Amino acid sequence: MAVTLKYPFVKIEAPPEYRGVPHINPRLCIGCGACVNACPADALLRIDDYEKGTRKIVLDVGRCIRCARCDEACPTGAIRMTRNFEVATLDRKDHVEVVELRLHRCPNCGSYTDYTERALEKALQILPEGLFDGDEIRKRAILCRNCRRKLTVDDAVEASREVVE
Amino acid sequence: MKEWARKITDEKVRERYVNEVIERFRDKIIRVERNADNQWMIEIRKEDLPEVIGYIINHPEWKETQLSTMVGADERPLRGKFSLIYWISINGASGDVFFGIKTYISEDDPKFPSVTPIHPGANWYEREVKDLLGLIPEGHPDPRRLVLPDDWPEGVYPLRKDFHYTDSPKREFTDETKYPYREPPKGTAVFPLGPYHVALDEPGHFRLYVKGEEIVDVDYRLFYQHRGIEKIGENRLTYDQVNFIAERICGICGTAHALAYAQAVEAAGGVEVPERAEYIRTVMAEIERLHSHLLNLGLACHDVGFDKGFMDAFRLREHVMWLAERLTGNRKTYGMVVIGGVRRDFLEYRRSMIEKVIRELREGFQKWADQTLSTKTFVKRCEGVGVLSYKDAKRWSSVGPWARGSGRDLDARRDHPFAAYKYLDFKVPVYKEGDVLARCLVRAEEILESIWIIEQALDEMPGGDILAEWKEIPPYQEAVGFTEAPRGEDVHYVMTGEGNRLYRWRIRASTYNNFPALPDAMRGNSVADAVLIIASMDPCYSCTERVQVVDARSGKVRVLTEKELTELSRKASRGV
Amino acid sequence: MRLRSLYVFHLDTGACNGCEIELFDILTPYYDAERLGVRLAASPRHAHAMAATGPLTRQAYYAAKEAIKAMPPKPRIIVAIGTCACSGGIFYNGYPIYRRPESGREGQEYPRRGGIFELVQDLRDEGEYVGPVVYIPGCPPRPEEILYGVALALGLVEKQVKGEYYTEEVGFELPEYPIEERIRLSLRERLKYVVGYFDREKVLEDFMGLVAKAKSAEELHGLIQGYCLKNPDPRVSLAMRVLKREFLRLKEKYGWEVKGSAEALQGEVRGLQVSADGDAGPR
Amino acid sequence: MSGYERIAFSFIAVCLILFLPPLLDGVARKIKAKIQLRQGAPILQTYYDLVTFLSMEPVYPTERLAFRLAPYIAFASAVSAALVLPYGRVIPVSFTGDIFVFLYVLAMVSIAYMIAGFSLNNTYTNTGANREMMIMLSIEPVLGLAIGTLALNAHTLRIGAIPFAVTFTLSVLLAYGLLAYSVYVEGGFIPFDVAEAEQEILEGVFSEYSGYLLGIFKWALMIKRFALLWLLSSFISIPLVRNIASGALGGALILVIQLMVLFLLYTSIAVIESMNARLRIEQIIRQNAGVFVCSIAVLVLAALGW
Repeated sequence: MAVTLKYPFVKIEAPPEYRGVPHINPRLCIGCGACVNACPADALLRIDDYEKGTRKIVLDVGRCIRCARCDEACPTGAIRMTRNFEVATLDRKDHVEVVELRLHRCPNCGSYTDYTERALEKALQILPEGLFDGDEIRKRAILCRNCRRKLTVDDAVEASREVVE
Repeated sequence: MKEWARKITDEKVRERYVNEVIERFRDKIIRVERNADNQWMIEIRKEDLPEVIGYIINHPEWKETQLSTMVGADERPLRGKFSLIYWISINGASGDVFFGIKTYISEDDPKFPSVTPIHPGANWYEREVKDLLGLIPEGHPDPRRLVLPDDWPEGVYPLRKDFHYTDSPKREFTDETKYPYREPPKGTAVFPLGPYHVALDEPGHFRLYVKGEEIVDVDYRLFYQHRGIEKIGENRLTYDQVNFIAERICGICGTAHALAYAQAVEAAGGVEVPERAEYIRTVMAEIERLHSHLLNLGLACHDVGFDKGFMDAFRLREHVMWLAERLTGNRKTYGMVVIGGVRRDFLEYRRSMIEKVIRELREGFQKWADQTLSTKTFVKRCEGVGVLSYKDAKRWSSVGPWARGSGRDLDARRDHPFAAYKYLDFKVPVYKEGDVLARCLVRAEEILESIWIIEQALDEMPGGDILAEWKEIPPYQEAVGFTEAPRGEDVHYVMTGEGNRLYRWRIRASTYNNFPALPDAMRGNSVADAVLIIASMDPCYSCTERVQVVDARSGKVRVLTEKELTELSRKASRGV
Repeated sequence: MRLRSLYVFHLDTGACNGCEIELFDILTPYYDAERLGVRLAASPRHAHAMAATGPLTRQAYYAAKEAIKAMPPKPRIIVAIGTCACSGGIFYNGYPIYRRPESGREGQEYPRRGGIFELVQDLRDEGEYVGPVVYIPGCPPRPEEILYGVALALGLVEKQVKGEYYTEEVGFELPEYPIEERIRLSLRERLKYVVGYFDREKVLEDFMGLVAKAKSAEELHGLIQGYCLKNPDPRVSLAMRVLKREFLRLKEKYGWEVKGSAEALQGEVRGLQVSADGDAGPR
Repeated sequence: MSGYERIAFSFIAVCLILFLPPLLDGVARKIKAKIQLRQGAPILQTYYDLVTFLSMEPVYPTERLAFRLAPYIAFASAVSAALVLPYGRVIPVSFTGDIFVFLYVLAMVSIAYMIAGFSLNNTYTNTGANREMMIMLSIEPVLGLAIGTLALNAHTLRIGAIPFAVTFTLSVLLAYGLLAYSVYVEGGFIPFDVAEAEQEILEGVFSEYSGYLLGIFKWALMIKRFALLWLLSSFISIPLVRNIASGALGGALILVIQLMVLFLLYTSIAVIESMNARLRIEQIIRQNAGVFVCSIAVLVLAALGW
């Protein structure tokens, strides 16, 4: 008896363990760039624009080697390996997913920081409330690096960002 | 043998080897250092290279000594000099020792005496350091370009530290810069093979010098697939990321490479791997061997036009691929091995999946082997073809089934036990005929051995973590990692560096040691068999009714003694 | 007219063999591309399509160029199989890899450049006709993935992906879990060492479910015992126990009030350590 | 025999010669696929392949006329070879001595193949041509002797008339065996397909052909295979029914049986093909030499009247 599968005329699902193409859930992404640092193939890019105050996280599925390192690194579960594999196309632009996020603006000096608004929110969520004087840290965390240094505050956000990354 | 017993005997044996070398070359040795459990680094002056290496490799009593790898490094930022290390291993289950014979070479006089005239196996290694580092082997019989593309300018050496990894200088691609092939011998015609030949699954150019259809001599130009992986690994990627490029050195035996790399770093950085991870690594390595050997046996059938055998082998193999996909998330490039352990665990349902698949595979494979070896035309094509003598296999430092088919008794899994192989029991099939059929029988037997290894590993798999936590790897530590890939021993050398990056990474895939021996196996054969012989270096044929006997008696391979097996396979090789 | 016959010549421009073998694989019984009219051609002269794999090394470049030029002038479809052929893959900026000068070698461009398209573009610049390029990413692509790409080239299926550009407008979610985010992240990290990155999400989810139900450390202990009894997988049970130990330790470390007396808890933690290390995993 | 019958059957013959071979090829492919446990190409796939090739412009690697003409020569020769065979009771082209013409035009197909191969300075095509030549030289005499033995028995030099007149003796039975063997080898089926070996020499001469030239060439080779097998199937089927078949209806009966035997032959060949690996050229030559000696012995037997 022929054992041939009917694919592509009949759909086939990849097994649940399959590492398919990654996909970014834009509602969860905080633009921390952990995935960009983890990616061995440079399929993920972080492009900051301090003029416009935006950060783009770019995922090119056509460069992705599907090692799932991004999935492993992402603190919010925004980037996930899907089970999808039907991504052949004639146009490479179809392979690109971009998430554009706003960079946080320092309320003190008005310049853009090197983290997004969402990353800040996440950092504040992680911050141990009972451990220090929360309000004090919260006040300082939202400042840009220069202003914070000026205020000679210990780098709580950095510490929490390390946890994130 | 239990692990502790092996360790004690090993330690004594090792001392004997090391002491003998030290005694003999007392006045020539500058420094001796133990890098890892089984690795000694011996520093000598460059003038003494041929003598010391020749002594160890051609030692009449030491079994299956072998040039495992050779590393050239640009240590100018550290010591102002280049370095060369010849890694020589002792095999044949007679002691687990790696000698690293190291020497420094100054920039002003970048020459060193070539070892190739004494041991031809050094041929490629020395040409490679000439290409990539500009160190010139004096007295090398064949100093042509080996690795770099034809349009690469002279005098630019990509592995030097002052070369930026993304640079890609070019020179005009003209007839003059084309690779200088040897002049064909008198009265022969040139039969080019490749780079794009349907039956060679990778590009490489062969020139067969033929009389009629008989091959008189062979020349080749390879490295169409040179991708500068070492340089990328030393510059762009961090320790953890290198695993993934190591896996992509070869899409078929990627895990063996990733494992060799991880083990090298673990040895250099003193990372302890949890036992469970070692077992999982072993199972993955064996699953890879299963699919690789089935692939190779299938392709051998394809190369002689026996498509039924090809299709059936691939049909069997597909189940192994599906298994791998469910265990690791991908059919190949498993992405399992990382420094310190593995990335996915074998949950209970995955375990039972493996058991089911290998049980079915054993049955299916026996049927396949039966059918293929009863195909007369197929056996006729393989017998007595592409004979590689033991002498040639030894002098080229060949490894894997290619060497074991020619009577070399070496297998890194047994001789230098890594991962969980030290706890497991298995045999290393060796055949003396040296022809394509012998290589095939080695591979076929190894499939059964692999199934047996997996069964044991699943039975004995311990609990605990699957990944060790490691924070920092101390810089400038050297070590080699080695695995037995389906094609033979893979050796990775690492020198750790700063900033979470490697300082030097040297990959030696098994084919690197096997390929130079190919012309010896091809001479005197027919053009029609050229592709088959090339394929048999890597893939092979079938096995025989012996397999059936094995199973019919007991269901376990263990019961047959080696002698019985050898006799049975002799029968098989004499004709069906 | 729809192509009912597709002779494919395979062109390896420096790939690792992963894609090659998957390409062979689509001819074998389970996938059998022949039913779509696909056959591997022995010579580029017969080929309607060129299946390119590999990141395009400089040494392979010249031969590859000749191979494409040797194809009949039409249709010359290029099928880029694998991530390397699509964009250069992980090797994209190594020194022996061919890249056009304007592709740069460390750029931030997207879609990422590299692979067979560099050669196609060179040929087009020279005035050679080269047909459409079908990109099939994957490392290596599954045989189904290649079949899908081939079917796409033959016009049998529709393409399913589309580039996406999201901005802040999609909205932001910061999910809340039954346990503090910092502790969740720590536990998640710890699980990587026990069951690996893949299975940890499921285990952690189950664990948080139990934490949400439990009102005290004792109750949590009981719930986890129950869970382990129900779940026959010793690895998951082990992970659960490790999680509980870590969870209680972290709670304590950050000075939270832990229900139940401190002494009892200490004893329990010690006991857990023994059980987690001792009888772990199947023997 | 009426003129109408002649015209009708000749027309059918031409249609069969031109359009049946791709179908047979498709059937063979399907059978092989089934043996390999896969679905396989549609039965009409070979037609699709031919149509796509015929609609494509070729690339000319050389300016030589021989390269361009070879496919047409092969095609014309193959069709001519098929035309001297019986279709039902009708032989489209028949004259005394057409045995020699049949052997000659059959050889012409191989010669066209060689012309093409040697018109290029390419080792693959040269090797392919070389192998084709060696095979032809080693098997054509066997084929000739086998047909000669039968002709001797049937006392006719018209190839189409032999099956209507042959009587069964020992030598004839042996000659049938030789005929079957030589048809199989000459047809270039595995294990004897060394001249077009894909993995060894990239389909030999075909490696430089493309577009419609390749289409015509492949078509020609399929027709040649058809002619060879039609010869065998006629020789098997006609003696079985020649006594009961008369008139146009009898002719139709013969034709149907011929077709049935043809399909049977093709099927069994497909089975044999998928169960074998390709031999080396020197192995084939050695084997054919042995068979040649046998065929001389058979001819001697026939001459002695056995």
